[in-house]
Amino acid sequence: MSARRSPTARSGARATAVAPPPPPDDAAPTSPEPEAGPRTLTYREACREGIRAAMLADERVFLMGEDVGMYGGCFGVSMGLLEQFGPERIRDTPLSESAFVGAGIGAALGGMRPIVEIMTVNFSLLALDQIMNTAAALQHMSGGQFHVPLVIRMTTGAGRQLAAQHSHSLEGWYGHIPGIRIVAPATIPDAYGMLATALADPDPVLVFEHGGLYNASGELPAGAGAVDLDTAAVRRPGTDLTLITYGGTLPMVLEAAERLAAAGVDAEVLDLRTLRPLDDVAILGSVRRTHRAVVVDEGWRTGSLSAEVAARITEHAFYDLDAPVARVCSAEVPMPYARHLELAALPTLEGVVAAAERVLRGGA
Amino acid sequence: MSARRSPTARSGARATAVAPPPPPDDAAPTSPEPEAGPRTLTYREACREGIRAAMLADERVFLMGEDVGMYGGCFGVSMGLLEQFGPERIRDTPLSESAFVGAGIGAALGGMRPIVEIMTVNFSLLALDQIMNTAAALQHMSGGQFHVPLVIRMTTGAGRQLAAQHSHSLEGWYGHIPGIRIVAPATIPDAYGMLATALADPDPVLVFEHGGLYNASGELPAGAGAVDLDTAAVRRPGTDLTLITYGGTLPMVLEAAERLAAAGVDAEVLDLRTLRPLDDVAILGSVRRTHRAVVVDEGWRTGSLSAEVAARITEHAFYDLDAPVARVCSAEVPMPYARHLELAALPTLEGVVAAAERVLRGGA
Amino acid sequence: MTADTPTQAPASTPGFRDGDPPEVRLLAQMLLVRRFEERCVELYSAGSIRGFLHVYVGEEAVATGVMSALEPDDAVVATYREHGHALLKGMSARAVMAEMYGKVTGCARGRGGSMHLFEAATRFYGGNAIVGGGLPLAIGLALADRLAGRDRVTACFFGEGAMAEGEFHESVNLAALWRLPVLFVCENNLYAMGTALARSESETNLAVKAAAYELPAWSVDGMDVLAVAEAADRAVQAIRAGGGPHFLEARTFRFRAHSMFDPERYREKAEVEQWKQRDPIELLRGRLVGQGTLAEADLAVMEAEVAAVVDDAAAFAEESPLEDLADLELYVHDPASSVLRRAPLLAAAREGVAP
Amino acid sequence: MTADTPTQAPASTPGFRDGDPPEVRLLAQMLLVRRFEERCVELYSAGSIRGFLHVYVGEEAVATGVMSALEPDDAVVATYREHGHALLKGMSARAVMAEMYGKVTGCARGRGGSMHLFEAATRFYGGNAIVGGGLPLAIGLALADRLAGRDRVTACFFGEGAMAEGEFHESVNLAALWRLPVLFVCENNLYAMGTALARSESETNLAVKAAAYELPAWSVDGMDVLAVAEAADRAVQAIRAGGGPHFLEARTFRFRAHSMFDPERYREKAEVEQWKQRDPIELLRGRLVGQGTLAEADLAVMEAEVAAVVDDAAAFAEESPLEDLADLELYVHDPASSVLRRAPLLAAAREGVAP
Ligand SMILES: Cc1ncc(C[n+]2csc(CCOP(=O)(O)OP(=O)(O)O)c2C)c(N)n1
Ligand SMILES: Cc1ncc(C[n+]2csc(CCOP(=O)(O)OP(=O)(O)O)c2C)c(N)n1
Ligand SMILES: [Mg+2]
Ligand SMILES: [Mg+2]
Repeated sequence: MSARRSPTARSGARATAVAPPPPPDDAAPTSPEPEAGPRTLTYREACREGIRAAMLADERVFLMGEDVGMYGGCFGVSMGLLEQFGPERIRDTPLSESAFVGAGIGAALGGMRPIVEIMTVNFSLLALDQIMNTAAALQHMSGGQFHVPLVIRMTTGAGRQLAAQHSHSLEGWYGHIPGIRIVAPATIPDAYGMLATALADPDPVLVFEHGGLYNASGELPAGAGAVDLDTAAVRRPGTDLTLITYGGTLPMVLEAAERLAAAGVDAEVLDLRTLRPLDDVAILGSVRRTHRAVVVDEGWRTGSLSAEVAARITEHAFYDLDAPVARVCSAEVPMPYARHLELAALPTLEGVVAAAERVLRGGA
Repeated sequence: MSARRSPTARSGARATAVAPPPPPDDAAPTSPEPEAGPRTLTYREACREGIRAAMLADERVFLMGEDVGMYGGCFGVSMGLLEQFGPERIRDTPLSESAFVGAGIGAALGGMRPIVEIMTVNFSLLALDQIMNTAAALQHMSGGQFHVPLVIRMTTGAGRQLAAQHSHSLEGWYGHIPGIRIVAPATIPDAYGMLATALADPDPVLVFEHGGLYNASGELPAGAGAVDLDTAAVRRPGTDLTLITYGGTLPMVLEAAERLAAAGVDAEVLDLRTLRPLDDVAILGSVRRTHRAVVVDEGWRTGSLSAEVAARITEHAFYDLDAPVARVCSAEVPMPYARHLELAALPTLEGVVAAAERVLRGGA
Repeated sequence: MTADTPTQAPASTPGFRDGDPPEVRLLAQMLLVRRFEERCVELYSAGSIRGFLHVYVGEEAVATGVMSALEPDDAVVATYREHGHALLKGMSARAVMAEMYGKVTGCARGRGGSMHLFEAATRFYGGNAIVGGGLPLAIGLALADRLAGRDRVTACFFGEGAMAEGEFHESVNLAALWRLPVLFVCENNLYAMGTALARSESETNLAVKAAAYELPAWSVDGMDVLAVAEAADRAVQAIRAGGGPHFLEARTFRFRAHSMFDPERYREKAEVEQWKQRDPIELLRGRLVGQGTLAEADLAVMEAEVAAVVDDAAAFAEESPLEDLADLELYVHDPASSVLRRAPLLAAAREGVAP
Repeated sequence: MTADTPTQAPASTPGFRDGDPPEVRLLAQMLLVRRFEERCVELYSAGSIRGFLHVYVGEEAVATGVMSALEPDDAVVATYREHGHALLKGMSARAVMAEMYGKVTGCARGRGGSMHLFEAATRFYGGNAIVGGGLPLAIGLALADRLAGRDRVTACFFGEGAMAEGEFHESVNLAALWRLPVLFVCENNLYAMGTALARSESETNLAVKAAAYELPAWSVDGMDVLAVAEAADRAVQAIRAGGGPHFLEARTFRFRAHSMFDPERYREKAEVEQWKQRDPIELLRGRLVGQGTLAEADLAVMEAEVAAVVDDAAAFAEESPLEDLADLELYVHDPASSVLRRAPLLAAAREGVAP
């Protein structure tokens, strides 16, 4: 994937990040057009087309999870796939997160390439034993004999007034676990292309789709396909400071960069894309040039991914820094329902701009 | 609790941190002597006497978990308590981590003061839904109506060749969750006294006991009792740099400080004691004096508690720092069984000394 | 532990007069739930309610019947489809509606919304949006009663979909093993979102499934509120007499979509229509009118009184203020917690200034 | 996917000659497991084995009988009490013993130890130290076979304690719902650590409990290897014929402590002694000698051959080298993963030097 690609779907995505979740009205299955020219898709459609392409390309691939079939996916991502691929490969499960995630691990061991969907990251806590104690550890525990080429997709993030049991952003937290890869597509090409790469990965990959992005739309270039998962992407080059983010907050951070540009500050925007392992080449490379950084993520501040990014930058580029690394995160509260409280709990454009200004003055 | 108390049981604890787990041979129930003079106890006994004292003091307190009764606790902590308090208050549960942790939450809501034991932190993943989605969130979700005065105790840490499903140190990771308090006793008085404070806390408290400390012994002063959970403790004052740690690694870090002292370096050792919320007064106060810090914890490095501590120090004391904050953590591998591999994966005395030396030279 | 929200103790039921036969009260209660839910749907479309909204239309007989067997001091644990349960437990329509508006006068000060209604005063313990997540809580509440020697029952409601979750299995086993005073009520509406029962359970006879935990378990027509009330009463009496936990499956149906974003592709319109023939409110109304217990005029009065309560709730919610933004971080820790007391000190340390 | 450990394909059984009646093989296999376990205990006391060690003494008939019904291409998922299962599935005593010594020649290169034995070549999927954690895995292996149209069975072993875990419930339901080719084998040794069955399950008849998932479930005398073998054979044939999952409870007993740190305060010595009267090895030995199938001399040869295998394994383990410390971080990611390829680049970036 080329760095410095132009951002897709900025304002569109941001607009929906705070709007109520839409009915999945884009229900009609679209037939894949792998050879078609560039086309405009929603993030939801890009996820779906990624799944469709992967299923067409490899018959070991199947999708499994609650309501992925008859219902079309709780956020409409898999709408139409059951009709195309049938119930063996688009497999509805009972409400049993631990068992069907574990079954995904077993099926991967048995030679398949399962895509397991967990409706939202909050429910994934029910499957965490299987994820950490088995999927992530099995290869090492078995001395390299068993690999788990499993992909787990889940929705993350707030902004839709779903309150404290449906809204958290735990993808950064998952980044603590050795043995898995964590990715967070923020653009249409990534939503489409990361899945293929994840499926090709011999190890477990967790894909986090931000619920606020599903309705964002943007262009999928002609010939789009698998994207590399190793590198972060500079979504906006700049020289004065680096704004580091990923996933759901990318559109807002890009907007903050424009706001800063209007004030004469040239901010670089780095989309981490892969949260584990972090692309230290890109992170440190950028900060060594700009000498200042703000990390933005939707997780709770303490123990967030931002803490790790800030700690790494400080460890390895201390003498390049003109200011401490600043963090913009969510307030440390279980996400409230009321819209004004939820918005106040989340990172904001104003908060990012203010942090950038503080950092430019040498503060954090 | 007074800061600068002298360290207890250093070398004893360290010696056992790498030895195999001992048979709980201290089985005979000792009667509590709250008015007795100072006495020497193991960490295991201190935990037990803490439970006993709490149960005697408040009949709402009960202990619940797998094999806490007839078996005496998987690490022998509760040996003898069943005989003293009977099966209603020392309550053996089936293997059902999610249900009995959730039952602890419900019992707390119902006016009791439950102590729930989870055998090791790895198994707590099975109960994480209840811990994060209910215990931590309920008060906020209910607009302040419902409080969960629940204490969950679990064993953490490696060093006993128990391999990848019994050895991880996830207490720092738990520190990400708003709404709970996390404590990690490292000394005999803390092992004894933190429980009473935790039970008095109106919110859920997770107590992490490092498995390698159970056989350590030290003195419980006359009149020992509840200890405050708000403050970190300076276990060794010093001026040249701050070594920050907690729990199982404290004895080793104290030894590293002695090693450094022999080389003319006067290190301060700060025992965090409470991992959430962190005592920024103590952390920043110390670092603003010493200008250098090394954080030592047994968690995996990426996304560890050390990352948070390092990020905070940098954010708030950047201009006081003479070097970047260094971290000494576990290697990012599921904990291996073989002793030489396990030791290589864990933070070591040499590693701490080397990190201190690097920091003194201005590196990380 | 009482919230400072405008909660009344067990509200009088609109449309019911002291002296009316108890069936009238059941009808009035079901009607209140129905009309309240219908209003919620309207208000959702109008944008006054947001997030996920799950209504109970068609299933009213279940909670109404079960609640009629409970005492005020008994506890209730429910799901995200719990507006009716909250009202029936005695929470005010105002507090519930204001919660869905996200107002500070809501029963959770706007922090919970539709899926997270709570009230300490009426012992309504939620409102849980994790399927199966409420069951362990119910076990614990009952355990506390047992340990404290209190003669109370905890009723725990969940959908048939929850019976596939591990938390169901662990909780029912614990309750049966320890003979705890819990009434498990499975609201079997045949679908878990889009998943029909037969596609989620190998054993679709849920009472048989539950009986494998060695507790009394039976099924009841969940459209017949009198049958539900009778069954619940029998169970609650047995529980209170020390008979340990009981399991009741109520066979019912949701007449509307799972939530507001459900195109209902997974079931036939005809199936829905067929079930609507057994509308629990119509069934009871027909019976009472047929028996001459109620006249059409009484029904009109009842409708009017119910409408007034719903109108009042909506108006109250509409006019209520929002929580002060400065209070966002309240209720993460108890006000009495030293965590809060120390917060300014820690903040000052971070700023590097004296507190 | 094959490890470079010294694994032989299904090993010949010491003490068994081609042409011997099949019961002799079962006896020899049980004896191998028994003597191997006894050696492990000795080696633990000597400090050569560390961590947690759980032995299978007394329960040998269960795995031996079940495994006799499996084909080499069938899969096995077991628990932390799995040395016997590993040997019976065809793993070499050398590779298993070396693993417990933490040596690089161990089946998991010393990374797993006693609780985490694995072998791809023999389709032995562990070794799982999370009680109940192996069940979902077994479901998935069977699902893969089904999707790929392969005619294989997955046998999943677990203790009766695991039946209280939610993962049991979810997994058995999935298997039954999807009619997957899984043989569930509950090794009911009456205790989960110190917890007697009646203190952990409200329904102590485990086959009844399992039957609630609508799958064929029955109990068998777990001390009688022939009964186990016959039952397992029946189940495996039915599974292979498309009959969906089956559940077998084997009633057995562990003669020794749960692990090496168990003072056994929770059971009477008399109970243990009584069960020892039904030692599965003695039962079969008595029968074979009584029938004249085996002579005492044959038994001595068998003991000697078994001892030689165990001696050889211990000697091999003793002499084997340790994994190179530099290889600590291997096998966290697949060698083919770009994560590994990029690691030096990332390290160079951190150092601020050109890679
Ligand atoms: C653990 C968990 N998994 C998935 C969901 C998403 N979800 C919400 S409601 C629901 C269906 C539940 O069905 P059922 O238990 O039958 O209750 P009903 O909605 O029919 O009343 C699902 C899958 C959730 N909230 N929690
Ligand atoms: C999830 C989990 N909880 C607790 C433990 C600790 N533990 C290990 S073995 C065991 C007893 C299991 O008993 P059972 O399933 O009957 O198997 P057995 O040991 O009798 O063969 C326990 C509680 C664990 N390993 N995993
Ligand atoms: Mg349902
Ligand atoms: Mg057992």
